[in-house]
Amino acid sequence: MRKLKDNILLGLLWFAAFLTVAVLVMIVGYIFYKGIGLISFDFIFGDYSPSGGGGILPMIVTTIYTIAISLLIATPIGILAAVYLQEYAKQGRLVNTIRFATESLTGIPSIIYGLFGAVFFVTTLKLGMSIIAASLTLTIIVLPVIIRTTEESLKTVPRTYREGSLALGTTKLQTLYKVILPSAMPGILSGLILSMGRIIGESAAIFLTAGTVAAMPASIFSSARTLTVHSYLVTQEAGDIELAAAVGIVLIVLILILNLTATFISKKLNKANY
Amino acid sequence: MTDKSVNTTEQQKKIAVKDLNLFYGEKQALFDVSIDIKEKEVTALIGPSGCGKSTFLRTLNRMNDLIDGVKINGKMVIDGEDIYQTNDVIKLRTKVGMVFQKPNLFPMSIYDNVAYGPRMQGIKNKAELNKIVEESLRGAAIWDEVKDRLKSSALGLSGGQQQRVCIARAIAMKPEVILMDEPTSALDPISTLKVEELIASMKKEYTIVIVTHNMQQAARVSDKTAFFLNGEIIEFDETNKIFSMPSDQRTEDYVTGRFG
Amino acid sequence: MTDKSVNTTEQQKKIAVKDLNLFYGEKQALFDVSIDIKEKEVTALIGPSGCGKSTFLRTLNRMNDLIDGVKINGKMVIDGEDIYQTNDVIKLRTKVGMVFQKPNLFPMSIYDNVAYGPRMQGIKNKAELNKIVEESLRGAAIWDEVKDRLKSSALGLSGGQQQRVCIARAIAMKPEVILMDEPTSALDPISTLKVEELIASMKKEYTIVIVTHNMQQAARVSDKTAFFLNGEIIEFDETNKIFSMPSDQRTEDYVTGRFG
Amino acid sequence: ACGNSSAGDKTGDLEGNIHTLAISGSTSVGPLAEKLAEKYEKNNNIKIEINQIGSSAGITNAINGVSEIGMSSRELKDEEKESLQETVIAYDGIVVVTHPSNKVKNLTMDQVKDIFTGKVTNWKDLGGDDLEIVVVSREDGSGSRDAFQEIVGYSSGELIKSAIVASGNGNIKTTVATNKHAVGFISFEYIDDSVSPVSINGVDATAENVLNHKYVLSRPFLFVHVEDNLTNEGQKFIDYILSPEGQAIAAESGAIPVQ
Amino acid sequence: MSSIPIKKDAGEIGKANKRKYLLEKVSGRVFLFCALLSVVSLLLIIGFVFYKGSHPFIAEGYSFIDFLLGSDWVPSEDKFGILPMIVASIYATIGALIIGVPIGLFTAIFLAEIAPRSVAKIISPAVQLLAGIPSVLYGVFGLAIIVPFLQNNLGLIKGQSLIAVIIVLAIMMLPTVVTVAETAIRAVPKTYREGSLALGVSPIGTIFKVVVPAAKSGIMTAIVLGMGRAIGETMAVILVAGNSLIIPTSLTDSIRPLTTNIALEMGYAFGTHQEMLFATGIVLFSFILILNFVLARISSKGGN
Ligand SMILES: Nc1ncnc2c1ncn2[C@@H]1O[C@H](COP(=O)(O)OP(=O)(O)OP(=O)(O)O)[C@@H](O)[C@H]1O
Ligand SMILES: Nc1ncnc2c1ncn2[C@@H]1O[C@H](COP(=O)(O)OP(=O)(O)OP(=O)(O)O)[C@@H](O)[C@H]1O
Ligand SMILES: [Mg+2]
Ligand SMILES: [Mg+2]
Ligand SMILES: O=P([O-])([O-])[O-]
Repeated sequence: MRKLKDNILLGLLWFAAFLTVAVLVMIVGYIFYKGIGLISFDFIFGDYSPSGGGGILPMIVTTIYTIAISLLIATPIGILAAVYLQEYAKQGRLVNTIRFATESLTGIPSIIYGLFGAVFFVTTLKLGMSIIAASLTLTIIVLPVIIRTTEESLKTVPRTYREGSLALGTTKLQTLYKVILPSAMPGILSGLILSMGRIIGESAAIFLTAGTVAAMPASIFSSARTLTVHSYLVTQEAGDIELAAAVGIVLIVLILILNLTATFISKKLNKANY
Repeated sequence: MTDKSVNTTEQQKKIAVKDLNLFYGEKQALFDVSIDIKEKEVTALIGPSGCGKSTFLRTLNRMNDLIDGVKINGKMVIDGEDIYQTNDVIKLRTKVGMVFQKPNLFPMSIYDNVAYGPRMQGIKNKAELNKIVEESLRGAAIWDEVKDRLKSSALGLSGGQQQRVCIARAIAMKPEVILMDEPTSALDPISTLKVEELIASMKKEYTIVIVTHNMQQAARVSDKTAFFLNGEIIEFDETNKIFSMPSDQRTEDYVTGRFG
Repeated sequence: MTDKSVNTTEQQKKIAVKDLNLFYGEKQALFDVSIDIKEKEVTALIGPSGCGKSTFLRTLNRMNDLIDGVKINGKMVIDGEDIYQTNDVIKLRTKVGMVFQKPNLFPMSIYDNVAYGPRMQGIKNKAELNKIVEESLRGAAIWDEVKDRLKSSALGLSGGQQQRVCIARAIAMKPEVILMDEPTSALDPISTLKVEELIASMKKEYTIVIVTHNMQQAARVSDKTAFFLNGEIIEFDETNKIFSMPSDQRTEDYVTGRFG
Repeated sequence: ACGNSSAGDKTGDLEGNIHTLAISGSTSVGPLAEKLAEKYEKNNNIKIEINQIGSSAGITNAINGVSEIGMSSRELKDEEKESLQETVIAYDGIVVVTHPSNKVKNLTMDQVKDIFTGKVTNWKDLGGDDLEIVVVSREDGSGSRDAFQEIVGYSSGELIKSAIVASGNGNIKTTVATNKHAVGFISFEYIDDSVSPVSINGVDATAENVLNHKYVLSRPFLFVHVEDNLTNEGQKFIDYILSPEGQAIAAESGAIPVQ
Repeated sequence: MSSIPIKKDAGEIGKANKRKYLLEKVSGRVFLFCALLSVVSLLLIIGFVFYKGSHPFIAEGYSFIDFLLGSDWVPSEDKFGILPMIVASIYATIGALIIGVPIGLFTAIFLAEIAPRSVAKIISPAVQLLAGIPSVLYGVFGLAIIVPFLQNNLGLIKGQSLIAVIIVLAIMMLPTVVTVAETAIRAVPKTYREGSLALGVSPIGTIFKVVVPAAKSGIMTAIVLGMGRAIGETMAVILVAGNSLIIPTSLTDSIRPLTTNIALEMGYAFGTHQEMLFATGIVLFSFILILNFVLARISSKGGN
């Protein structure tokens, strides 16, 4: 009886896992199947031309810009905020409010961030449609992600490290940057990876704040088009599925590279820490 | 300096605790604890689990400050200064070192672990640091075992070695008092023996307060023993006396293994 | 049934272990362990930390199967059946219950914890479950303390209560052997006492193997004692003998507190 | 949106003096404007940023100064006309398209209206196979849709409720190309083999027929700007578009020149 | 004379620590400031959306009730009713949860408890990677594969439908649900497993009766995050929903969820129309807050 039930459940578990893997393989497979024909050196490293042909280098550069700037701003703020919530704050109403705020931020659809960014950063702060406006908008989008994951990884740092350090007559701050942050680093990095994914995958919010200019950005105050926005436009306006898929391939590879780099760094850091 | 007889009785009183009460939120964990701890002696704290030994030990360097909702009243004087009246916890903790139950080395090299405290005090000079590290590791009777691997991870050491490096880390701060909370409970017999020998040799220079669950250990290493029960000190006396002819029935029950 | 003298010597041999070796990957943790455990006796396993007591205990219900890279050879026979030759681990574990060092109740109500095993055995009948739960809790000397809060969370109980509910949970499976790995090390003296009394009363019905660090406890509760050192059994004999006149010097050193 | 180029050390003065012309708006006008800009940038020391974010967003940007020029594929509303100047840079034809397998190749304007308002729901009533009609429309506010509805003669409220609403020409095209029930409308520029164009009242959808007013489904592509905001460079770009060279590029990319 | 250096010396030590304490205080403030920044951004966003979105109801005399319960959305004719979209959002979310949650949870359980370590080590990162794939690509996949598939195999006249949205959303939430739930299940103390196995309970029985219930709160988080993804998703949904303005009565009807309504028309909207899109945003936001709140309630109840 129990055995039969066990076997059925086991079967279901295998089935679900199979289904998940199958679906995911299908999606990636489809994107590669559709897009691989367009992939070439010129496609990836060529400049874009509106009259057909041309490459997507400007979009790749823009994508990297947005990732770099958003993370540059969001990472310190996010980590320090998490440090405050986890290490400094007396758990109470203020902390709960801040937690609630960050949690609610994760639940807001990105189109709403886009609208906000378009009015606040683009118009009110007069940044114009630009990489910087988009990056600031993205900063707000990923801030909660970074805060949450950092908090979680701070939680896993053994209390004994804190005690050991403080008992040596060090300050909280010293303990923090010498002992706690280094050992929380792998977790923090995985939060950053997640954030990168979110930034790369975003379209609605970027579209409304950075615009869609398909040219190499002169500076971070230029309007520009990220890879994801490009694949979005190509799908919606031109209906060119193959091109969208080809851009998708580049995106997937980019995500893969960034993930591997981060994992590598995290391993390195871990080794440095032993 | 190391000769006890030179000190007057007053000087010998390194730590004086009077009517100390401690509460975790509503719950009282220490009741009217009074005890005088003499300089350069080893004082053992024994008692059944949950009786407040660790709690008391941690009041001595104000580690309980880290726990939310802890309230303390009473008087605790170290070297004539009420440690709960000062704001300079850093100074207190530099003077009163601590070794924990489980070796809690940081995930760094052996060298960096021992140099950690001095560095945080602002010592940057390489030669000076080297000297401190070597002296401390020697003081903790671990130098010979680790001198060839100072730059490798401290976490690769055995439990007993780690615990001695922890002691070295504490010594490196040149403290006057060293608190130890069941420092050998996670160790194997051989390591335990080494740490015990170390404690015996360290009392020439340091005032040591040690919590232990192990009656034999208390008997072996300490000069004085305090028996805790339910947050109170039932008896505090020469170790010999506590183990051979305690004056309280409960102490006797405990040390003869009638409970716990 | 509960009268020992009725049993023949052969019947009394509940567990027979012969030349058992156990490896964690490359590292050998048990060396040629041989021991015969009699029915309805309490056997205590003592020895310094890391000597293999827990490892040995866990071979008795094949809990080590869960750890990757564990290799076992030798013979372990329970009730005439070599437990490493059968595939029915479930049956084995139903027969050989286990109580862990830290109370590990599930995050469910007290009732559900105790009823968990029987339910998973397919018992659905409400009345029958009620009966099992009550009997088991009574058997673990905890019924009176919890009978009014059976439906509330088990995690709200004190450590000692939790440990007794763990015992009840094990009893509910009507095992024949109960393994206990330092069952009182996380408990306060009063709870410890209760659990010890419980063990004493349980031996009328169960064969009990208990690991303990506490010499006094071993002396109080067990009939036989085995002294482990570095993965070997150094001495196995009547508890009285082990504590009063052990035949091995190392045993004597250990039980008199010369190390550990 | 002013490129305060900080990386001016290499190209020196040249880079530093480059004017950035910010244009944003209609996604229908966008591709044409990009092509014009590409050609224009080659011969002029200027950088033109074109953002395809929708007609109304472009108009808003033009009004509040985020962009120098807005692109619109719909007529300006009265309140917008108060603050904006408009220039017709080209015309765009709108084609009714169906699945290539659809036998219906010609419709009258009334039939088009009946289809989109749901009066006719089966292709067999229009001479096709016995297939239910699936209407595909653009989103409310789209320039293409506004123009199409106005010319065909129905309002947004009359559009059949079950109509698929697709955002963008490409989306309509993909939808129609993969559904043999479907009918939709797209810009001339997007026509290819994957869909079948339908002639209206017997008149084919060609640029020629638009120019000689035989084919009536068309609408203007507008550049709009606030009088005071237009720079010389902006004016020059508009002039270029209206020049024969600019209009030739427009014609090449599927739009209809303004004579 | 001699007392001066001593005094000075004492003063210096004090000063050194004083600087440390000061630094301590300042850094604490900096950390607090960073934490407050996230609150400020939330307030800014909420304030902004509410300001824009409430304008038509406060200043222009539109009725909020008609907005919520009206079933006509014709911006060019001044009709703003979002009932069809509310219904669509609810159906799509519930549907995606019904399909995505069990599959995701079972996959997570499989990866954490059943799969050999080597297999899990490949699949888990791959699944995580998929969480980073832009939603537009999921939409492309949906439009090019799922929509025609439904159309051809269910004999529909159009594949853009509630069911297509549900499938796409279920797929999109999988990586989130799997990853978070897997972590939660792995975090269940080994002692629970041992406790159950030692009672002679089978590994599968142990998983479903002890391990999964013990991971409940993490699993709830997985569901909440997955749901967030489902409700908030826009770009993929636009492509497969059909965006028709009807109240769906069957799985095969085209739908327009709240998010797509905003994304679809924002580029073309101005004046009241645009404000009404912000109002749609308010409804969406409230929707998410309520759901989060309810789920938090359920999970804390379950926890007791
Ligand atoms: N952070 C805390 N919050 C609340 N109560 C606590 C806390 N820490 C300890 N206690 C309680 O205070 C009492 C004394 O605890 P303490 O850790 O000092 O005991 P102990 O004598 O060190 O025991 P052990 O030998 O088990 O280490 C116990 O009842 C314990 O439950
Ligand atoms: N999972 C494991 N992998 C590798 N080695 C292990 C593992 N578990 C235990 N060991 C090693 O096996 C030896 C015996 O361990 P065991 O836990 O049986 O000791 P013990 O006698 O129960 O000690 P204690 O009194 O501290 O519980 C030790 O050296 C230990 O380090
Ligand atoms: Mg303690
Ligand atoms: Mg053990
Ligand atoms: O994008 P539109 O040209 O239809 O406004």
